[in-house]
Amino acid sequence: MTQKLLKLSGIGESRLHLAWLSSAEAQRFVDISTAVIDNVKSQGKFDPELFSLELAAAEETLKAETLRWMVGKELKLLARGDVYGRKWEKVRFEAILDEVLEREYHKHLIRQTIIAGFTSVRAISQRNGLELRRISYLLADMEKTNMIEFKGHTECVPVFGAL
Amino acid sequence: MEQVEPKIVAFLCNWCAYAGADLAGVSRLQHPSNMRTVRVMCSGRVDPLFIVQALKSGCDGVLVAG
Amino acid sequence: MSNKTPVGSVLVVGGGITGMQSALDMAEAGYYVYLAEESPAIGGAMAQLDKTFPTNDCSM
Amino acid sequence: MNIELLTLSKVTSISGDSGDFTVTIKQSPRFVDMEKCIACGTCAEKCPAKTTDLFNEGLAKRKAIYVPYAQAVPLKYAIDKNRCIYFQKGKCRACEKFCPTNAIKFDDTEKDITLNVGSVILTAGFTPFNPDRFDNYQHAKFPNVVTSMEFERILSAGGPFGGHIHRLSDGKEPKKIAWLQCVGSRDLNRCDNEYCSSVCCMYAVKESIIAKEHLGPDFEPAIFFMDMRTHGKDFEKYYERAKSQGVRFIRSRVHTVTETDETGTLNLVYTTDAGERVSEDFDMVVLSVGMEPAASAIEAANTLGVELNSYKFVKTSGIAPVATSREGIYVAGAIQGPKDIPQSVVEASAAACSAGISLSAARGTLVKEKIFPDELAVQNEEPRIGVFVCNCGINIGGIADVPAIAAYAKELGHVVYTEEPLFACSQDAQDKMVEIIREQRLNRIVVAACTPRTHEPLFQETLRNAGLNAYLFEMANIRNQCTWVHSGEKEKATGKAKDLVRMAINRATLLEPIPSLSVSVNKSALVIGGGAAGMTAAISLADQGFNATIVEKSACLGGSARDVHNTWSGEDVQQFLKNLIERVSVHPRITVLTQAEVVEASGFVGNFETRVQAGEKTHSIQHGIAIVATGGQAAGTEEYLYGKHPSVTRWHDLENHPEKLAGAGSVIFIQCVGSRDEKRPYCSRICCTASVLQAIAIKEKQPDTNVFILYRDIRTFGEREILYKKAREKGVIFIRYSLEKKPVVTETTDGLEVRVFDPILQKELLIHADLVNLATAIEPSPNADIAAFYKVPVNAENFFMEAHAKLRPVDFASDGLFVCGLAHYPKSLDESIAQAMAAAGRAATVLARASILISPLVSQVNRDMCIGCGLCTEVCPFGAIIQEDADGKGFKAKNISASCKGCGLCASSCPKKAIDMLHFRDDQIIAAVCAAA
Repeated sequence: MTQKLLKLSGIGESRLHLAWLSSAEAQRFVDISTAVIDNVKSQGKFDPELFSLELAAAEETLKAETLRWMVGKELKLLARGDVYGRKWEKVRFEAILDEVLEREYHKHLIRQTIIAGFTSVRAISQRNGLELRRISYLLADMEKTNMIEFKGHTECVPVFGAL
Repeated sequence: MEQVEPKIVAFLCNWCAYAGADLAGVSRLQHPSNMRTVRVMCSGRVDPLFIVQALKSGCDGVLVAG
Repeated sequence: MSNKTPVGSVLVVGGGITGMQSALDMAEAGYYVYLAEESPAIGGAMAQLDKTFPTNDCSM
Repeated sequence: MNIELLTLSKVTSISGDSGDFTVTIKQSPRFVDMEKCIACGTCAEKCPAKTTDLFNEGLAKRKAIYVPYAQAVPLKYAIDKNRCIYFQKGKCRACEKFCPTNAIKFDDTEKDITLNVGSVILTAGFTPFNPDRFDNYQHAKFPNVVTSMEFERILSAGGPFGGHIHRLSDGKEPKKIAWLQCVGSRDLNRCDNEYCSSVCCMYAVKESIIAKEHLGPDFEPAIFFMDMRTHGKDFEKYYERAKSQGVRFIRSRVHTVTETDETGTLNLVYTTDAGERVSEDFDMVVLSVGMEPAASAIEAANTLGVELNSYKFVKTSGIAPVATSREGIYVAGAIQGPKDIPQSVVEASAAACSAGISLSAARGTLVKEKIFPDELAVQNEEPRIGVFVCNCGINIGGIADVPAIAAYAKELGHVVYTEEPLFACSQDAQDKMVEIIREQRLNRIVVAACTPRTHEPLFQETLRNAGLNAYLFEMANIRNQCTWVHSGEKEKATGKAKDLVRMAINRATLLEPIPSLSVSVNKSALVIGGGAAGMTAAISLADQGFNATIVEKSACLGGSARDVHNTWSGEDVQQFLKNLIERVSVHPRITVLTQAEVVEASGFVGNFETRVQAGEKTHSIQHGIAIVATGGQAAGTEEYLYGKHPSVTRWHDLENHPEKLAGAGSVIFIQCVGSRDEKRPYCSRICCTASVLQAIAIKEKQPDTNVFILYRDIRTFGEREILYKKAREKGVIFIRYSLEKKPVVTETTDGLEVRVFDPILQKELLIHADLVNLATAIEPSPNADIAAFYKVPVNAENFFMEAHAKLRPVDFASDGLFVCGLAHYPKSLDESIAQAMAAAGRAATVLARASILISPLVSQVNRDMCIGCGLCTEVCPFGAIIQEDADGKGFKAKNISASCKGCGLCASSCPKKAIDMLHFRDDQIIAAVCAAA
């Protein structure tokens, strides 16, 4: 999931590597770490400044209950079923998780962009690259859940503030 | 792209990967020196937030191994 | 065995894997253990094996 | 700390009786002061005298001053007097001159030590058979003929060749290696060892697989064997794996090895099953040497006055497997007979149990407990961090710039003191650390050295000696994960070490004292299963002074042993069982519940609660430990007309109905019925011996009866081999069959007829049989409930799974739970008894204590933040977090410290971030992460 988030944010999923090995597999450890190092090297230096909004948004997304809750429930939904006793297909669960992940991340990205001083829809879009339509749609949602507020108009342009 | 020596934070499980890394030492298996290990009791302890934190701090990559 | 209280210690002769396990079990059960080994170090034959276990931890 | 190590020591005499022995010991001089030696290795570096390294089986050289191997305990050097130039020629003393701690003591003398002990446990081991006397294998002459023990050293990454396999003649990588089995075993012609050494088949398979891993897919291993004896738990699967990975198994005893050319290539001539003579060249030959009692072990046994058997192994009985002929002296391991590691470890714990029984009145009288000073309250003080950057001799200091690292550390926040000890773990450095902590009023300690996995406990103890809480300590692993693996990049290694130290210091700043946790122990046991194993376990606990409750499913005690007449070594099983049942029934500390079943269980080590349904009544039993001895039984089968023809029987049916046997002209035993096949890919271990025993009994009573045993491999391991030999001498006919060509049993007008393909004669035989007896597989009793109640695992074949196949063969991975008997794996009665006693011995290590310390690194729930969602309970793999009804506040999570393993899954999945892990708090981990870049 974190890998997906890194992909969404443009940081690149291959900044994060996952591996499983046992205590006896020293050679495997060496192979894995060498491969990881080579891979990261090929991506070049990572500059957190360039991605400050994205990182902050990713952090907020991971902190929020919505996703933590969904991930925690995965095993139960797949193995034992939901409150209605329906077992979920892994594919279906993952598709929904992806969708929620993307939505939540975008919301937080918008919020972080607003905090950074980009308060109109157009300015937000220019700063973080999201589509205008997507931003407007999510802003309405965010207003309902008290993530942001509508602050009025400045020269006919609606302005938003983060809560 | 500039040639860099990246720093990579490795979250290693005390019982598996960390032990494997120790054994690599005992066996003197040489490898590049870019890893910075953080020992955890289980890879399940690694909150995704730690990973974001590592990147925020300026690390170039993260490895989680259990 | 006589009625008097026995001595609460034990001598283990041989410091291989078997002797080490006996010594650990006795010590943990509340007896003082002497572990006598002929060579300069314990470990026995098992220490010589190229085994799949990660280290030669003898759990002392 | 209650184990006193006496190295270089030999027992010279013993007097007195069980409970009060006086033993004298002669301790040879080490010539090195153990207190002063810091194992820096300078002495060995300077020592000019080289000699053969016996630890490496003579494949390498070592100095006259040495440690046997790098991880030796105690890690202290010793001088080999016979090789030391000073001792031999009166001049040198180089070690003395260069020793930085003045540890060399040339005037060290032999010491006589007198000990007063209640019991003696003899575990003096075996010696690998020396094949030099066999001129047909030319081990002494051909460099490429090595013993299996030598090959272990060749394979070892820590061995003389760093794990690189090559021929000793020319250093080339071998492409073909042959293993020759039974060298010094099952052989009366060329040596006196007619027994089977039990372990060689399995280690040869292991060596061939590992060699294949080292040498790659082109490598061709071949194992020449007589019977493949992979009778241990999960061994058969390993054998099958070897076959599928291309290890060639050839059933033939190779007579002679010759050298074909000057490079040392070897030629073997052997005969195949079909009688064809084959000549084949190999690059190397490994002789799978057997086990013999070590000469020193025989000497020790003689000194202690215990009887030996005809092979000079210590004599025991099949119903008292660790008792010697002398009361108060117990035996365990390969000095009693050839056996593998798990069986040796089982016996070790069983011997400890026996000694514990005879000394139970004196338990706790001589042990000491370490007392630490009171902990200083430092929680609210500003952090004052002391950083110790260890040189580890040259291991760290020789690569990284230790002074630079220390200087760098000194500049970091909160660091008030730094030092660069040569060996931070040496006793003097530890003592000094205590002083410095006190003097400098340090309240957090960072040691940059080796790995916390081995050394954290040591340093934590040092902190406690100085009055600091053990968890105010952090290690930076700059050896195993830095200098050892970056030795070619000195600058980068120093840079990385600095980073690691900075991370450790940052984390240390946030460390907090964590109080130790302990739980009280209910000093009673629950034993599930009332067979021979369960009863033995219960008696062994009761005799040590602990109460035990036996829960038996059926109406009477005895289990599957009720069908057995004799042990393989000849003891009367029914008499033994009768005595055991009587002792169990009258023992004041034992409660027996028959027709009883466990219906519910909860709790953790020291404090289990189990509900048992016995008839109409439900008992609630509180117990500190549980031993699972649910047993097993012979499986049924649909093969070979079993159940369809009255003359086809299984296992002990024949013995138990002697009237059937009378007048039978021909009896056929069929082995491996339902074992070693796809459904049950394991060997049932005891069937070969059982059928051979029955066959001998028939031949002794009715010599004219024809007895046949149809087998796949005869697995009469250890001294059971003698029975196999005896059966052949008595005229029992053994015919091998293969899984692909199983025998066929058909009904005829006057009995039965068995068709079997004989691979030696290369033709099908037709044998008339009056009786056919089947050795069906041994399977575990149904155990899914028990596994679920106590959350203990079973393997693919439903046998319970121990914590570690070799080193913890009776423990479950969860504390306070043990397994023994057939529930663990098929085994003979003596092995079941040993394992039951071992379970009781291991249990005593828990029950002997009033309370047990548990790791305090557990999760901590912030109840104000917790919303009682229960996600943590769902994800916890150990059942260590529950939802508790908090008065009027709904449900709140609660950690059960005794079950918690500190993995932190709950913390990382809590949606409210209401759970944190002690010692691995979010902010502590983040502190390290932030300092990484």
